[in-house]
Amino acid sequence: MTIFKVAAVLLTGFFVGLTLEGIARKIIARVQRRYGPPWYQNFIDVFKALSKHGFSHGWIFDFGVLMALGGVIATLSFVPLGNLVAFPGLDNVFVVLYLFAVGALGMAMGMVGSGNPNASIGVARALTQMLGYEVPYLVSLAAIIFYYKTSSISNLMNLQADSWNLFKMPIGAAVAFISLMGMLGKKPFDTPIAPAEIASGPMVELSSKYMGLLMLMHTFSIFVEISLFVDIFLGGGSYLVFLLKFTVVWIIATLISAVLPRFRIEQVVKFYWRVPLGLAFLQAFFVLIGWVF
Amino acid sequence: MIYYISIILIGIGVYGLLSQKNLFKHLISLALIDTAINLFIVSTGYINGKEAPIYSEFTPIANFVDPLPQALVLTAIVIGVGVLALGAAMLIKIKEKYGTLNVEEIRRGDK
Amino acid sequence: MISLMIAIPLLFAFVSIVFKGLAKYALPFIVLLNILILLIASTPVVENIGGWKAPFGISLVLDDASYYVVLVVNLIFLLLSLIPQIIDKGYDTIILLLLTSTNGLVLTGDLFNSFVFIEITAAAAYILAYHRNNPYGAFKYLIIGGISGSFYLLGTIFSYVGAGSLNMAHISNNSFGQLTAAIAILFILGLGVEAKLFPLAGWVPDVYASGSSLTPTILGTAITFAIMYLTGRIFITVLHGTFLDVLYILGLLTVIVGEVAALRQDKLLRALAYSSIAQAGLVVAAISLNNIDSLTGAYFHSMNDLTAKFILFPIATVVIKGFEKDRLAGFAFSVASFSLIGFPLFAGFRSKLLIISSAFSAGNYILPAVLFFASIVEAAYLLKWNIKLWFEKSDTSNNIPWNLKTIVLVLSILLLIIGIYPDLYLDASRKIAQSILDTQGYINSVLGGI
Amino acid sequence: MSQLLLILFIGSFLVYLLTRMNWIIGVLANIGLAIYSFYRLFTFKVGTSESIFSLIVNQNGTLVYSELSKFFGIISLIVAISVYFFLINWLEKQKNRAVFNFFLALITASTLGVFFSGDLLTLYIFWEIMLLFSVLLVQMGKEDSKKAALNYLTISLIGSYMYLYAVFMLWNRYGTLVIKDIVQKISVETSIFKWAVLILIAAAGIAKSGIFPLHTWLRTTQGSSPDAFSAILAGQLEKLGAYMLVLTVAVFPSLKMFPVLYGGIPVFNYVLIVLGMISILIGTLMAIKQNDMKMLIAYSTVSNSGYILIGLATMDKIGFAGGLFHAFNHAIASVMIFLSFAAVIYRTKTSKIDEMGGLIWKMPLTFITYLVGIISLAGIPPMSGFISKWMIFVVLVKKGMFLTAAAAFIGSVGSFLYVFRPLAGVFLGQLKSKHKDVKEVPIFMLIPMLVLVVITVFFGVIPGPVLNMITAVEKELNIQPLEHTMTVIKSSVGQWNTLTVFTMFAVGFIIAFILYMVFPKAKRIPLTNQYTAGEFLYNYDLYHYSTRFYAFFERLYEKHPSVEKLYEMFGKFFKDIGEFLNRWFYSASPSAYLLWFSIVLLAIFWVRW
Amino acid sequence: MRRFLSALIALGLIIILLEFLNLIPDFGNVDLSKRVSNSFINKSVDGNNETIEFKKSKDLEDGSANVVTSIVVNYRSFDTLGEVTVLFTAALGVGLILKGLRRKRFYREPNFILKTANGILLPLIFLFGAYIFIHGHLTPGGGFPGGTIIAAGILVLYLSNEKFELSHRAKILESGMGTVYVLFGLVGLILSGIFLRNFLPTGVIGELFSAGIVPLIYVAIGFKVGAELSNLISEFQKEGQQ
Repeated sequence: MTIFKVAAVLLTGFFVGLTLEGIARKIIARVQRRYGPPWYQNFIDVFKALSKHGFSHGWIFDFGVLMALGGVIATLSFVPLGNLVAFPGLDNVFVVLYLFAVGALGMAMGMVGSGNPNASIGVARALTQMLGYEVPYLVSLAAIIFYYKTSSISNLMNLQADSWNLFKMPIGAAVAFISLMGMLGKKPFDTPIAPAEIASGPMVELSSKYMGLLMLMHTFSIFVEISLFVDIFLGGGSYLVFLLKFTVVWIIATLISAVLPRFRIEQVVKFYWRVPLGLAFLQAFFVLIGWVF
Repeated sequence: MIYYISIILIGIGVYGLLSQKNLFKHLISLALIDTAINLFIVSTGYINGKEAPIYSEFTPIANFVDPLPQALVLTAIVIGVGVLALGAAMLIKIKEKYGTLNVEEIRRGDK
Repeated sequence: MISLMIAIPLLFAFVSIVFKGLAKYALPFIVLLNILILLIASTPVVENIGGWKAPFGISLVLDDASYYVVLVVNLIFLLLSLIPQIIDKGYDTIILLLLTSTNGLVLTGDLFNSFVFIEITAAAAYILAYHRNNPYGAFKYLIIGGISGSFYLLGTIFSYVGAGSLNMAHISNNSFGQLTAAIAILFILGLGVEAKLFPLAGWVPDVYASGSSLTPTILGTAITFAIMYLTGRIFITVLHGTFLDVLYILGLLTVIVGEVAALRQDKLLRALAYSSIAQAGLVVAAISLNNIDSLTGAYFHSMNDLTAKFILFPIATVVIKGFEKDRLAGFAFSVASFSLIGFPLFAGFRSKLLIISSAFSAGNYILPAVLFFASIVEAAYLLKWNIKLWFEKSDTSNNIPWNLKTIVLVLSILLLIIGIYPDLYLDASRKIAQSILDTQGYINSVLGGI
Repeated sequence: MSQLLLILFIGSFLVYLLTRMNWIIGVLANIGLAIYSFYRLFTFKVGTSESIFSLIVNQNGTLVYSELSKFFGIISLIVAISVYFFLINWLEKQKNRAVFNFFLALITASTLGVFFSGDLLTLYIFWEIMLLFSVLLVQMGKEDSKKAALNYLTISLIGSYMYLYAVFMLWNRYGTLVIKDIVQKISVETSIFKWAVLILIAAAGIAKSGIFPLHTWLRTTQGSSPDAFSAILAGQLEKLGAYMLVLTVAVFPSLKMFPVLYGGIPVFNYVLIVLGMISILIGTLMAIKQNDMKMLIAYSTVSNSGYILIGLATMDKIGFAGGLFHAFNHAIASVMIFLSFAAVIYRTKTSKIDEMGGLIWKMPLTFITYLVGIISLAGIPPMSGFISKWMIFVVLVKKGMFLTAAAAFIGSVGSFLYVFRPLAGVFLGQLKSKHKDVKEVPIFMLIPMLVLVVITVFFGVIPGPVLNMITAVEKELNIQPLEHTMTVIKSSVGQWNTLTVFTMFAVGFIIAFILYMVFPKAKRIPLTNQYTAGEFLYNYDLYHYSTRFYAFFERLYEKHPSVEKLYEMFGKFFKDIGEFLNRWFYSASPSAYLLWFSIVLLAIFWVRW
Repeated sequence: MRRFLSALIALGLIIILLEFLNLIPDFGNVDLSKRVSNSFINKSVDGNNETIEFKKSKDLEDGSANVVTSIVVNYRSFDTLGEVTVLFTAALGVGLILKGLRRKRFYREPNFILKTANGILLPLIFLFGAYIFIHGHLTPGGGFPGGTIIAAGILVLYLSNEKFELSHRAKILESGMGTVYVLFGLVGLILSGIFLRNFLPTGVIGELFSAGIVPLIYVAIGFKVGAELSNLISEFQKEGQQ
């Protein structure tokens, strides 16, 4: 049974993720008064990349990509999609968040292993940015876990049947959303990729199936990140409701990123540690004294 | 009275040691302090109206001042002499080694 | 009989002027004779010189305290006599005189007599200080030593005026109000210079670090130990603990100052000289706590210190570059310095432990803290020197004579043994402490029927 | 136990002699001793106590074998055995081999002695022996290791003398030094006395495990000590600090002794938690800055010790277990990391990150060791390091300690940053031309590293055995034991299964691997063949980004207050005072001597007349 | 400034010592009966209760008419032995310190008057010195002043004669006399088991041949001090090579 559920989760991630990415491209294009590619463009991209003969920079390059994809797949399988929960009770928030780091580490390792300094710079920026957004995010999550006395995502989701956390703890939700923007690597937090500065950063040496696998990994990552937000702050719901909420969050994030310029990397850290972290502490304080709506 | 004199002498000796820069003067001040203390010791044994503690034809019966401090002072004097002699010998050597007896010049020479 | 311990070395000192070189060869035998006398003597013995009974004449007192102190002093001289290389020509008579005066210093029961012996010691020490053409340092020592001697004399006279006698037991038996305070002040000044108390003892580094191995080896061990004994005897037995608090503060200051000053030194001998100062300060501070455990600890520590210093000073003067060639000497050096720092299993740890525990049980929380501070600083610079001498590259190293090497090795093994089985030193120091504290017993044994 | 210790101490002399004859035999003898004692650890019965001689009269020293000593003994022996194996090849290039080996054996012996000690003074004795010989080992490293050793010595001594001070305070008050008795008596103590004692005892642990404010020795000491010894230092000796912290917070029942504050944590432990927080922040931020890889991991030790301390100080069943488990993980992980560094330095003769690069192509197995080590150190599943971090996070969140949790999160995410720096700078990227001929290290250096890799992964997947030991310790210390099975760790706020996580990771990896195999094969091109926007590369050494890896981030805290500088200032201050004293009191003229003489006279008179 | 401070400190010292003076009896108002000297004067340490009369009292515990001498050489003879040792040490030390230096010469004839007067006075000086130390137990003076007077004679000799060098025998004398002193003590030890015991009969107080070993020791001291001081004088005539 678990196997099927995991498969369902992964397939959802694949299809919904790629579709929504295509839609996002379309939306951005419309905001920028362009026509934009079709919604299925990303499927084409992935399969095209996967089918090409490419270049490898040695085994660590290959291994990094595999580790990245494997890590993210593992992470995704723990994320409850609405009532589609592969591992009920074992879907611990911290486990998911840190398992997620395996993928990031694998990607970073593989990309730096390519020997291109742009990749190294990109990874360094990505890690720094992570230091920025993770802390407020984790603190706001900590407040929620403290409030509900559980760290299982599905339990958290079920416990907000009466009212979403978005309304119970609006500040925490805002913080989590800002952090989500950083996680997604969307503007204004797309410093690690910054195509104009460091030639797409980590991805600079990628070609062919490596590119394809990394695109898959990227899609899954996005799926994990947004799913977490939806589960924890928007109350999850049934599978379809979940996908609806997911789409809404995704589109809002896309719209926001479409109109904003890019931060410099130290500005990112400064911003996250100043505003969202402060707000997260405020939220935690409210939770401590019982000011939860 | 003699107490005061000896104490003032000690003070002078200390003053000399503190204010002078010549090592020979230090040695002399030391001798001064020694002497002052010897004076003090002797004077602690004095008793009004009594005589030197020697049985003689003039003083056949004991009516003496305290003889012990006098004996002690004898010892102290000799010890003082010994130290003084050593100090003087060292001064000769200092003069030979540094060419001066001035403290400040010696300290400069040491560096 | 015990007067022989003073008379025989003195006799040989006189004779050795005529028969040159006699002193050097006679020294071990004289010391052995002294030790023999000690072995057949039973405590307490009071010998009235010239047959004049106690408060009138001069008495030599061999109670438990002076017994062990004299024993230690003579053993040190015995060791010294076995390394005649470090005694230059002509200085052998000085060593004999030093032996005489140190024995006298410890044995005497008379204040003025102790002054005389201090002066002999001091005169010999001035000459030793001069040893390697160090006239300025020696002269400075002479001036401050002379002044302190004067104050000691003044203190003696004041006690005579107060008590009407110069006998320590007699003085101790009398009480004379505020005059005691005056006497105590004078004695602090008089003994402080020899006991290396801050800020009275500026002479120490210049004298110890003159480059002679003889000077610090003998001054830093036997003489220091005798002076520590005298400090305890005068301030505790005779003056009943008056002004020990002043001594305590001075002792603590000395510890801190000595260690801090040692930290800065870039010459090993000078650093060791400061360490000697600091240890003396520690011993004085422990003595001033005036209870059996702290006194035991103080004398125990003093013994450990002098054992270590007997290893450190000769090696430090002979070895300049490193232990590459002479690992055994290096071993001894390291053991001695570890003991000095107070690492466990070395002798110094036991005594420091004892001092600390006695301080705590006396409700004193400052001495241990200062002691720890001192140990940290001491560890820093002594280990620095150890590392430097062991591990830094060195081209040349002086050869250490075999007898010196043997002695330092034996002593270092002794330090290790004491670290595990301290009874050898501990019993001695406990007896010293008991006897120093036992004022009434001292008075009774000296004054007898009176 | 006394028998084992005796064998170890005598054996270490034997090791010395054997090493003088033939160093390989010496190392083997050392390994033999360590393995023998490892075996003996399991044969001892928990709870037995023996009395041995003591340094205080009328007082027997006691050795007690407890679950705690077993746990820490096992950690330290695993570390010791793996490092000794490593020495079989590594020692070849070291001077003074016999002494090196001898000291190592003594350190292991005295470390076990510390864990076995049943009274405070025996503990101190073994502690000081360990300290002395570790100082002597530290200074056998690079040129500046002499200074580092003194730095280490000074700070350790500050800690251990504070401890000794406390020991005597207890001895004076209770007349006993046996930990069990003291614990009984101090539990009912009401005065400020217990505060002083516990803070002083904690100081030893703080100094040893490198917690703020006594962490400054770690950078220089680990940076310059002999490379293999750095592993011992991190894995074995710093865990002594952790042991001491356990002693402070748990063996002395802080829950009973102090009023309980917010979150059910005794007020005393809050002090420690604050120190732990500061350590995490300092360790993380400073580690990010380091260019020397050993110094970098040294700072990471500061940070991880902070975690251990926080975990222990919460005194919660899961937090305490997390602290203990983190001690275990950090020991193993840091040994792996330091051994891989030692291997790298063995071949390249440098520890500067920006002087290396691309070594993965030459030393792949070393790289794997490092990789697994950092994954565990940074707390990323599926290695065991994550389990302990998870436990600590859970307890902090459960108790609502958000500030501490934020510090822990910063440390955790920050550790991704700093562990990645050597990874990228040393192992990945462009191979330096001067390292073209570097080879993988010899087999005996690889064996312990790979064994440790296996251990880490194994306990990451099946932490049960370790957790069993930890729960035994918790039971012994009257803390509620952690609920767990072989692979499932439970807490009141949720559980997780290590095996599931690992399986899913494996599944994901296999899926990725299948995809990888299914799609067309890629052509292997050299690293020098790069996307360079059409430019021709002429110097690949420059084409490697490792100098000031996080320059943009470091800029944020360039001007930070530094405790190290403060201590240096103190040191200089003392030296200046020494110079002053020397000038004015000891090398002065006769007049000055008399001046001080008179001043003393005047002072005494003025004060006391 | 330095002088002012020095004066201030010296003043402080004087004040302290003056303060100490308050604690002791006024000058000249000493109660002798409380001091041990009372027994020295009455020679009653061993329990003699009779009053002593000059030239009459016989076989006292100590036979010297000069009470100071009786203290110096009998009651506290051990101090004196030490004192002699200090002087001996000093002479030895001066010898060691100034070793290798040669006698200073001015290369000119000393004053004629000095030379002539020297020839007349020298025997008298020596004779006077000898008188002083032989009568040490009867009159003021003793071994130390006597020895010093003899040494003064040697000084005169040095001043008047550029080429004069003290014989090595002076050293032998010095050492021999010291030995004699110690031997006296040892003889006492052998005869009566007490070091420095007066083992000769004390005779009638006030007579030349009285007081047992006291005059003998004083003679030895006289020679010894004379030789030592002479040695010192001769050492101080030296100077570095020019």
